[in-house]
Amino acid sequence: MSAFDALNGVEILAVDGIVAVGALGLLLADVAMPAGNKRILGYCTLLLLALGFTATFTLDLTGTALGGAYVGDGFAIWCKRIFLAAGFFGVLGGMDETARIGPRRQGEYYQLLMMSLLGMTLLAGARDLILLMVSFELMSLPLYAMAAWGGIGTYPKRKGPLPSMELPAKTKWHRPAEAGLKLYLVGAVSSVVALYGISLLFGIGGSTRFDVLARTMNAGPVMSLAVAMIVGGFAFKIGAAPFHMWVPDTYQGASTPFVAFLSVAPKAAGFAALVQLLLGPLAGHTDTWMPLVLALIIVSLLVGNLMAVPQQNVKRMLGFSGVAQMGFGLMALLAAGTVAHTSGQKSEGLATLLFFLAAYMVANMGVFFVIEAVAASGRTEDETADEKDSDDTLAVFRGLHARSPGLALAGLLFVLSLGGIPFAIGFWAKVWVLLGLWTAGYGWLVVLAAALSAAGLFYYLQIARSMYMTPEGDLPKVTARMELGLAILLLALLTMAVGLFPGPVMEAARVAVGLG
Amino acid sequence: MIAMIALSLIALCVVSAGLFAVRSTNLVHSVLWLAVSLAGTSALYLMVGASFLSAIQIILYTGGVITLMLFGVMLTDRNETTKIGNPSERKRLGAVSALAVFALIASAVSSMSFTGGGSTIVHTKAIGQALLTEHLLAFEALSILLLAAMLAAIVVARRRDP
Amino acid sequence: MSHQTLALFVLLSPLVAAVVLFIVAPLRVRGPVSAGITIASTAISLGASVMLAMARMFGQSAPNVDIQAAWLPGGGKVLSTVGVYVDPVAAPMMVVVALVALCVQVYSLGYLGHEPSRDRGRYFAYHALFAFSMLGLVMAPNLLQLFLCWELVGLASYLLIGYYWTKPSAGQAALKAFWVTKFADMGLMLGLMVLFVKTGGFDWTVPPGQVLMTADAEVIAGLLFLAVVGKSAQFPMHIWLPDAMEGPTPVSALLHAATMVAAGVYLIVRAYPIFSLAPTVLTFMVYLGAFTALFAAIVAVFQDDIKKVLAFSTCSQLGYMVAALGTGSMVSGYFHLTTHAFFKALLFLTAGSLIHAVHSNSLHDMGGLWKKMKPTGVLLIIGSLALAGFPMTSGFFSKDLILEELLHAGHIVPLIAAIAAAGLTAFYMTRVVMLSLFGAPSEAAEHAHESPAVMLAPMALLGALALVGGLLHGDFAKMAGAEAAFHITPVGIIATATGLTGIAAGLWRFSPGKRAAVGSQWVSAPMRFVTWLTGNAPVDRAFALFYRRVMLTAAAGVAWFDRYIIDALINLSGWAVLKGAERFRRLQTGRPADYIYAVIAGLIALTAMGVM
Amino acid sequence: MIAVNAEVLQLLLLLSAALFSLGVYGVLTRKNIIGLLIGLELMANAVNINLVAFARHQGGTAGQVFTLFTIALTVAEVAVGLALVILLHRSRRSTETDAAAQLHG
Repeated sequence: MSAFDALNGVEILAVDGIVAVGALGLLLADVAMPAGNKRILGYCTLLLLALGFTATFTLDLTGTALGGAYVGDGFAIWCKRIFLAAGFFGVLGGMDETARIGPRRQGEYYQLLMMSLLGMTLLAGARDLILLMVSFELMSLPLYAMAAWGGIGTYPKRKGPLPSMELPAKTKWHRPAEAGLKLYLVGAVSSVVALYGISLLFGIGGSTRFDVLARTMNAGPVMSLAVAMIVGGFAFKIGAAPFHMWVPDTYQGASTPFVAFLSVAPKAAGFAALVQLLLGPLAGHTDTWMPLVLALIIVSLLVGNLMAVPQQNVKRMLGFSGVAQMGFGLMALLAAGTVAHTSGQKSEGLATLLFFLAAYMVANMGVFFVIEAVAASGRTEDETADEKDSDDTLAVFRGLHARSPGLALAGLLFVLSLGGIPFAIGFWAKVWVLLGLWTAGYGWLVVLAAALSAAGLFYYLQIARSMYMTPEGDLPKVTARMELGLAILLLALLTMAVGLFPGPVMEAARVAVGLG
Repeated sequence: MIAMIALSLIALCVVSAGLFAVRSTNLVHSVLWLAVSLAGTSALYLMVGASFLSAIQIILYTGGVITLMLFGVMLTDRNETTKIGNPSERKRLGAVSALAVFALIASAVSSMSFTGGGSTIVHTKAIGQALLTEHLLAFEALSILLLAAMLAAIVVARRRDP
Repeated sequence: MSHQTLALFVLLSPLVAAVVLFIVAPLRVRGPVSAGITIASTAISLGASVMLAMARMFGQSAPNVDIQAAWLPGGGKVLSTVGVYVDPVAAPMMVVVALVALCVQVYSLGYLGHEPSRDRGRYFAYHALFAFSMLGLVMAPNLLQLFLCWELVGLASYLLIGYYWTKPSAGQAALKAFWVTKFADMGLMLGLMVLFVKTGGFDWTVPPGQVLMTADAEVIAGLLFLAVVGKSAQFPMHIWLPDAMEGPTPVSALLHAATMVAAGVYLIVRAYPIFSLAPTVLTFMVYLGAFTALFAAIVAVFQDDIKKVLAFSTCSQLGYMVAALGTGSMVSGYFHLTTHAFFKALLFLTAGSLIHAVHSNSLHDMGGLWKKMKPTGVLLIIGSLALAGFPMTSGFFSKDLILEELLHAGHIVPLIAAIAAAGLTAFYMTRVVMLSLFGAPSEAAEHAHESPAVMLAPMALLGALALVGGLLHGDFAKMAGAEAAFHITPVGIIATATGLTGIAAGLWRFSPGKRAAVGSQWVSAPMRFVTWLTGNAPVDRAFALFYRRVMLTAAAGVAWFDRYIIDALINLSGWAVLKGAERFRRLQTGRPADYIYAVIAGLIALTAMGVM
Repeated sequence: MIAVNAEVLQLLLLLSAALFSLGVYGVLTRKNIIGLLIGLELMANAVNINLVAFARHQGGTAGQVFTLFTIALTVAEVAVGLALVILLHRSRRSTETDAAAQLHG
């Protein structure tokens, strides 16, 4: 293959190109422009992401490039839309917070975000182990830094090592640093484990290309080992139990708008990677991976729903609830795998997964933005993100319906969507996942999941209760800043509109995976 | 046969250096033991005919990672960081877990049956060619990844905005 | 106006009100404005429903209204539709819902008159939402829309029960009610799924050309019935209903007497084609319904809170309905639902009026209100008589029909339980009347005064219906195409006699003569009869002995069981979850080293699973 | 140079397994984050040995290219990790993992 052959079909990389060029352009612009008004970079990022998002609709991105290492299909394009939309909302909703944490260095945040997004979009189309792992890491590395964003510490006044880890109440303690470190430690271990599994996969398949691997791999203990390591490694990224330990801590510690992004986009990417591998070269070996996925589902549902109940910090609570939600995503994957196994065909399961990821993105980002709007109203200018522990406890939502009716209504909508109440987008996601699972023959799992999600309502409703059924006391009125408010409004409209008319979106998802 | 023995010896060297690296009570020693282990691996690559990788291993790992780590040790408080150990309450559980991992991998791997074995030499040129054709996209992604890592490290390690 | 337009008006006017009130904050924060919008919208709904129902019940059989819009396209076909569907089954329920909702809303004007304007605005906005979702449920053309509205009803009820949010117990009760019913709703959702998998749709009836196997029908009906047990407060999921009495009393009248709890029964009526294919579930329904009827009636005897009495009474009456539907008689169960809606809503509203007067829920704080509040008292007595099945009141007709059906179907044990429950019902309602109206005057009652006309008018309307509503039984029968004209039968006579005995026993036990004499002339006539009846000592003593030793002991045991075992078990499960979670929380130590342990341990577990 | 036949491959894979397990031990028992990163490096090195062994056994370029990539990935990862260590040290004056244990439950 010559260098020119390799470039055949490279036009399907248009969206990735926009993101990559955007990231580098932002870097250059950041260096070139004076430190005064870096906020413009944020708007540029929005523009670029909107451009990329539009391009997924206007350009024909289907085909293969680089001799099959990169494939553009409906699933990949749909995933890219989710990533770009999550990036867009993440930037829009976080603009104020980013500028507040580091007014002169906010450009770097956007560059990192774009690089991470590039990793995600590449991941969605990767059909090659090397590209898969490189893009996976490209996605992860900036996230570590972004999680620690704002946790740039100052030296404590005292000299010498701390006598104990119990810091005095007055001392600043740096939640973002801890959030980033935990994400990093668990992430690095997980990704090296996944790499080990992938190296074994390469060993038994003799190639890095998925299409070749699908033909050459034979089941056996080594494959089981490799698959277990890969599933475990990627389960970290989607935050499925027991690889979820970083989730609540990082959610609580990192800045809220970033968490809004972190809680949806990389998870969707993790699912894309899992789908790529498990329903690609491993589609013929469902016996090997389905028990593992099943185990992850059960543990995630139990741990997520159970641990969320006693949480008083909303971000922690949402972290655990996210673990349970990922159980639902894995259920869609399981259903898809079963159908692929029995009939060898694409299934509703994949379309359901896409719809679920989109629904989860919309509602989850919305909730985090509402939290951010409430917390931001209580902050003064010179505070850093980590100074107030009480920023996001349930109590700050007291009587929100009186302090800001619109925000409370949006919050209620998002929470109901996450809880799976009808007429919100999340309900349909849950119903379709469960329906697909039922038809795939996992009736008992459907019953378990339905029961646990009913239990899960309990903690989602705690938020609603705090907003609507507690007196506001002397808490101040809340007004979201313009960008944040716009993000919340858009997400709320999406939640409601798609909740009322889920048909077209679901139909689009089905078309994307080659059905209908 | 001699080559096989030599290989085994290097392997032993790599493993024992690794063991010291995770057991040493002095962090600087630990880093240096890691360097030994990585250098041994580099020799291993040379022996099995991956000379290009051997060089890369030396340059990137021994030259890059080890230096980075030593920087890390020096930049942080030396009094506190150089004296480390494996706390006893974790040692047993860690050893059991590590043994379990080893048993699982080894049992799986030894059940594997391979035949033949290519001895064709892959020239560096072929690697370079593959890098710029089939793996072009991954290569470009890697370049951005390195940029991202640099940026991330700067962003994280820098002090607060004035 | 065509029937189509009318039907759309029924549903859309509360929807418009709800949307406007939820979105336009300035309207919502002004109580009178919000109330005006909501009441007007409900009145429009009521008018349109009555016109539709008239065409069906008294006029010639009008064609069904059936407007459906494709909603969930999937795979090139329409998965489901939404729309409005009015047939002879839906029409009466529409009237009941709209009528009771309107009465309650008007009544609330007076009842909540002293609340801050902003809170009242919110309250009426919730009411509009509730009216819309309940009507959407009643007029649903298929099970999927019913389910969606069912959930919305649950949400609206959550908001309404939790209206007094300054009281922590109200928030807890709202949460508990929502949680328990939502747990039961899981059955509905799963039932829908099985239905969809088996028939490919969400229709009320099995589509022509499709055969639903009995085993499948049993599963579907069983799952649907689980939802009914939760929503209609059947044993052992009845526990949320008494707690839900924390909400404002008009809300209880609307939700917990007339509409929401009846939604479960309505679901059975609607999905009868499926239920009729499931004989086992039907039989189970008879027994569970009859058991709940008796059980809740016994517990009701021991409540001192007037609202709790009524709440358990509602459980009991819903038990009758479920049992009736289990015998295969749709008409009798549905008819009882209608009459019950009238008299139970009336009872709750009168109870609210009494509570309003003395600012207490306790029966003992109410004594002697008869002197102060004659109109309310008369209405309370009317409602109690109807509930007790006093001859020629509405409850008499509907209860009688149910007992007859039980006899016809040959369920003797449930029949006996139901008759016993009828006696107890009469007894505890007499107790309520005697204690609250004619008991020893309490301190609070000294300052009581009659409620305003805006509260009395809706009560009077419901009172009239409670008295004469029974005469509609012929039309109900016609509606279902059956000829269930009312006959006087031996069962009816026995039941009536039991009811009268219950009243007599109540009068005897709680007669003012046994306390300070505060009886008025009106009440002393029957009292003289009772005194004459029990005047001679041996009968009196035997009766007293039986009452004290046997009945009181057994019933106290039942009440204790309900309070400390059933309720505790449900609470215990919640508590166990919380405690378990607290225990598990310690696993999330916060130490990164432990997190890495979790990763490695998870890895070892997965690998071991894979390799072995 | 030695040809990687089945026997050598087996040896190398076992070596890699041993190194990986040592890395696991290090990662699990080290309190110091740099010490922990050393364990991580051992695990990554095990991956590389795997890849090289397979690559030489099969004879193509893909495995060696893959190794090249994994080496670069690991270096990048360690660089970010060390930056985080410095950050932690700056805010807590400690490089032990337990210094970052405020968020829990």
